[in-house]
Amino acid sequence: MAAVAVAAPPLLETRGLTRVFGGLVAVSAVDQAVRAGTIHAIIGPNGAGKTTLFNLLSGVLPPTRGEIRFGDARIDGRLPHQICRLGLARTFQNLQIFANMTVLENVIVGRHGRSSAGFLSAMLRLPAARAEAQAACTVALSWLDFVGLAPRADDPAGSLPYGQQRLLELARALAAEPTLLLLDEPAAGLLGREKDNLADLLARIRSSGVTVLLVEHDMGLVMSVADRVTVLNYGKKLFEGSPDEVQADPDVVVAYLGAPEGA
Amino acid sequence: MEPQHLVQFAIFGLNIGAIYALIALGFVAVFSITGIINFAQGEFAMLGAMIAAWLVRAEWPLPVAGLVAVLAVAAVGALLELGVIRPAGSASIVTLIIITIGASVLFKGLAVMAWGPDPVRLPPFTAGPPLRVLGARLLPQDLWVLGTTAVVVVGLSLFFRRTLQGKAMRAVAMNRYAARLMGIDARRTSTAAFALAGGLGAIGGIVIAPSASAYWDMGTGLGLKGFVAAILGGMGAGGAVLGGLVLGVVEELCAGLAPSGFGGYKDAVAFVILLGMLFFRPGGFLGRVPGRGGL
Amino acid sequence: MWGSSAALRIIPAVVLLATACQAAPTAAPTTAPAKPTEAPKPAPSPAASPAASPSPSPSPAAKPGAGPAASPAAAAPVGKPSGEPIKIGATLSITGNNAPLGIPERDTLLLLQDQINDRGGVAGRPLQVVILDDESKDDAAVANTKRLIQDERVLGVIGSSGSGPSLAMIPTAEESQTPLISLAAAIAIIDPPKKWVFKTPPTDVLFQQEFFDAWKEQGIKRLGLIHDTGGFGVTGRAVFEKLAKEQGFEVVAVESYEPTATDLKTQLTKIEAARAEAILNWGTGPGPVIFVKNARELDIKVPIFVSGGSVNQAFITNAGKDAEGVIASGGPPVVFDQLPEGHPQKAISAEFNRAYRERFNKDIDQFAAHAHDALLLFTNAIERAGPDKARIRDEIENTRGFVGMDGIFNMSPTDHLGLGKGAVVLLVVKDGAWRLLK
Amino acid sequence: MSKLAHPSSLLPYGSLLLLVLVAPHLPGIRSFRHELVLVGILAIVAIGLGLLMGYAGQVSLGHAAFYGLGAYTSGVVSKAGLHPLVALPIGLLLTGTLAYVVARPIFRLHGHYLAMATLGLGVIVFTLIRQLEPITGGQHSLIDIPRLEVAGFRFDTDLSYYYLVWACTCAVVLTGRNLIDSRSGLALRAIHGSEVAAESLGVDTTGTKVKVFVLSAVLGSLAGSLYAHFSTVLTPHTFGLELSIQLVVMVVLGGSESVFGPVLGAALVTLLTPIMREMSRQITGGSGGQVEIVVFGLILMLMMVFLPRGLVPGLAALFRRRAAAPAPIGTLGPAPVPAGQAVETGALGAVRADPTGREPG
Repeated sequence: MAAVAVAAPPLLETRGLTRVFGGLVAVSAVDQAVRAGTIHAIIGPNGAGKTTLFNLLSGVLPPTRGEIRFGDARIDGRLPHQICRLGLARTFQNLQIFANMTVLENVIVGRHGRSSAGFLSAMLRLPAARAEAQAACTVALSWLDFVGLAPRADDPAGSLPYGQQRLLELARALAAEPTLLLLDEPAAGLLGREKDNLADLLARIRSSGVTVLLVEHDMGLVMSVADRVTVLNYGKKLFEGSPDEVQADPDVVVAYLGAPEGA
Repeated sequence: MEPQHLVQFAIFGLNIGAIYALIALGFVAVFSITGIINFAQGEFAMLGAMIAAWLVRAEWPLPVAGLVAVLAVAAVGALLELGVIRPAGSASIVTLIIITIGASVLFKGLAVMAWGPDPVRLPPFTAGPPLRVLGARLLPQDLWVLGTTAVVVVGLSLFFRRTLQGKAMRAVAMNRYAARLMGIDARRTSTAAFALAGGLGAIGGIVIAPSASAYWDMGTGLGLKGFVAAILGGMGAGGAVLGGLVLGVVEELCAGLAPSGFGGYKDAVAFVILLGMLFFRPGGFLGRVPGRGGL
Repeated sequence: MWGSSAALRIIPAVVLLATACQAAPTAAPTTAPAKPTEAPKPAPSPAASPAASPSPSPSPAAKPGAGPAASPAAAAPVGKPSGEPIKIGATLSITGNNAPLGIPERDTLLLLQDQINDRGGVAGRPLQVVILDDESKDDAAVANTKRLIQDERVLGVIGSSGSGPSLAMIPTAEESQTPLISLAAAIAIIDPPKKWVFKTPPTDVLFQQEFFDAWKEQGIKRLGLIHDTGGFGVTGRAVFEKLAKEQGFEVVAVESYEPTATDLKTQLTKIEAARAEAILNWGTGPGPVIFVKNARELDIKVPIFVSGGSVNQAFITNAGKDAEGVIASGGPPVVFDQLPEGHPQKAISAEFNRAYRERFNKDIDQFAAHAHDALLLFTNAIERAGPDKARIRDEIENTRGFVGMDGIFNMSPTDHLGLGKGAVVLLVVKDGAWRLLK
Repeated sequence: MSKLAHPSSLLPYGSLLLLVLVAPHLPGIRSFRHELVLVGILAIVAIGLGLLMGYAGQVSLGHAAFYGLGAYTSGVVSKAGLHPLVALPIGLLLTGTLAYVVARPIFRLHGHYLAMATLGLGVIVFTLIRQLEPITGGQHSLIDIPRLEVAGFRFDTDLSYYYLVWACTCAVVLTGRNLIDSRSGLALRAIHGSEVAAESLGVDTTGTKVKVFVLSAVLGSLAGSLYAHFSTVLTPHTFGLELSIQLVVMVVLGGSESVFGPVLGAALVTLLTPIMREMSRQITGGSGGQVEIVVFGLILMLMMVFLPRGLVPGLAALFRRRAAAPAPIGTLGPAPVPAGQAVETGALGAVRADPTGREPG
């Protein structure tokens, strides 16, 4: 079983993963592996089931059939917070920042799964709880610094411009110290320079050892950062390969790249 | 206990259930258009009953008094929306609900100031001895209650399906944003919903006043039960009517069949049913999706 | 309802006077707003004075030195009281379900306070009655009692109007060693006797016994009871079940309803289904009116009875034609004008009613009588005992032959009511008025 | 060390504490001592409810049930002969257990369905209190509940009880503030902000909501126990829907985004009615009677229209606008903060004061 590096088991693997809404099959028998240390992109036209796949992986939705393995653990059927604590964090296509908090507080929430102080120790301000809170704050600030938002730490999160809110979600997810990071359209709504910055950040995240799985419409970004690309269409896996292979595949071109899609 | 007593309790239940239904319809109208639970809904019934009783005492003919009372309470509903709900603008739903609680307090206080704390009498619409149905007594007023409710329900259904204003309200209830794109004035629709809720409540209050009694605090209980009925019906119009009638009949049967000394549990019956339903069938017994509701 | 969170309603005597048709100038209180206002200086009121001329008719049974007639104040009607006021506290149900009881009680205390002050006060000092409203709530009544004793330092407390609040007040009175005279019916208030607690209304046992006697006479065996879930109703149920059992009646149905109920037809149908031969309603507030109305609507043929709590004009006004033929047991003051000449309660009731009618434009009822007698029990005791709570208590207990409106009181250490069976009469509604049944 | 040690942040706390200490001796307020005790008691329930509403974003229309459970447990158990200090934890345990059992099914619901379920819970507990006559006394009030006696000292005057209650209230305020400042407090606000995001960041949303629900129920029970030994008489009507709704009004009126909001709300609701009643009597010469209720309704509506987030945040914003100074000393806002939303940044003051060396304010 102890194998050489090439045969290392994937960090994330799905088998026959299926999700049905009423009569609609949103994700259909998807077998997918994500290798550790890579940036893996999932592309496909609108309604291809990309976001549903993310919701299945992160536990927001339970699968109808099939299984999901993450590291050594079966995670299908588990709740999102349990999955997060195993080392899987995500962002959202439609931003889900906590507008009722500051920027820094948003990121500190990302530390939740990595800390343990309970109600009682908090109410009584026990030293352990305070030390933990300080540590969380320090780590959160460092992640804000990583995405370049440190100067705005004290601002209400709702007051950030759209592009920075995306970065905030990224920092928040990173603060959870995931081994696998799920990014749902991180480039949506970003301007040219912001996209470059994002590509740079993604590369740095990968080099820090975090595996990234992203859903993205922006082909430029996908082609420039992804190690591997999976194409979904009508809930089914259409193709998987390197960016170059994807661009060369005629089926993909017809199904997706040829379509007027692709913002 | 003999069979005719069961029939008798069912008649009582249908009667009070019809009132629950009218009030539930008011809740549904306001909720599906504005998202607000209007805690002053029961007070609309109280105001209707009190105004009608007051006018009748001033020797107005009953039909005129009733009509004026319904219109007046509809106007109160519209004023409530225009005066405080709309200026509150984008406040949270809880805030808006508290505003309606404030309105409920205000209406009760005004009612005591205007008409005093004692119950007032509204005579039955038509006098006469009770009819006998399967051995049970059916009062002429019971017929008025059931008949009025039936007419209102049919009328409402026609209103929502045939008239422009009704269709606009249904459109807003289904999708406020899309309705606005289609040129429907959603704000005017909110006002109309409150006016409609006022009118429905007032009708309920007026028809029940002769058999129960009209006083300043009568709206609290009616409002709560109407709310339960609306939830039981999944916050939809059809469900609300059914919810009201079922709730009324179940309540009366429970009260009627309970052994002596257990009558005090009557008011909890509605809520036990409610919790049971929320926990096991959260969409209402018609099986709607929670929160969807509609007219 | 929503807004009435605070437990206390403070009724400064002075402001209320402004509503009365009395010429006395009433200065606005100058003390802190929350503080119960000092009683008005008993301004000589030309309107009230003649009516208030002292004539608590001395009864033949009155022992010298015990009846009000023997009080020095009564002998010197024009003496002006001076010095520290004698303070008596009262917590009454001026709002809420028992308001029909509390309002005449409040009016009576205000009128009687002025009458007493016009007659020279109590032991030469002005009388001040501090009245608080307990909204018919038990806990508010207790809070009021504490306030009256702790903050107002009253010599005694009158109240409350209802049985529930009165029962709740007892521990506070006992603990603080303050004499308490309740205006409520429940026999549990004085049975077993508590050292500091008295009451003036006939007990619910006395009230109900009249019915049982009548039922026995008419051969009625199967009884139905419908009571409200307030203190009066619930204690009344216990009395009813006890008396029925002791005297060999069959209770076929006991139904209850919330004091706020608006429809009793279900309960009445159940009682009718149990084939009761008489139906008694025991409750206060709007309940009895609804009971009567629903019983007529359902065309219930058996005789129906209501408690003394309904013996007032409001009941007849509200129930209208449906009230005809309803039987109640009540105190003689309600029908004082129908009492035979020489009946001990006739003169005193007529006398007080004149002033009452003049000031409030309505006739006395039995609640007025309860309050009237309670205050006089206090002032008579204070005349004899001076401003000392323990001695006042002793003197109330020593009251013999005091002719009140409710009857002739003969207190003793084992009887803190002191009224006999004659304190209750059966009444019937006839032609829109309460009449003596016999 | 702690933020409380910082002089600029001690001031609002200090002045409030001073107010609490001297209030019962102020001339105009003396005769309101009884009400002030009630304010303190209800403030405890309202703070608990405020945590649930403002931080977890869940409305409860049945909180009077927990208050009633605490009160009746204390009343019944201490009348049975146990010391009140033994009765109190029994009440807490009982209430906490009930809350825990019902919380999970209730939190499967959302929005007005959840509100309705809590309302139903309140009505059912209320009905049980009224109907279980052998235990609670039913419609008869539970009377003659022993007063609280600790180490020979009897809390039998309004004044002594006032200090007892307000010591508890202050403790609840402090621990409530601590909770809001903590990891769990942030988690609660995260749930309020976006449930799905909080969940995906490792927050056990259901578990946390259940915990805060149990906590607020337990606070209700504590307040109920305090009430039982203060009033010495319990009557079912006190614990009905009316109170549940008043509690929500207190929280919303004062502002649910700070622990001080519910306290102010409790004071307003409890004191406004008797004060207005007195005023209306002075103005109308006593003929009124319901004027104060009308005015109360009006005030409630207008405040919600003009200060929808409640008085405390509203006042805090007003102060900030007026004095653009960085340290809004003397406001009722929870903690002095550099800029922006007082209430929102306040939650971090505690953690940030030390590691970064930056003092809040």
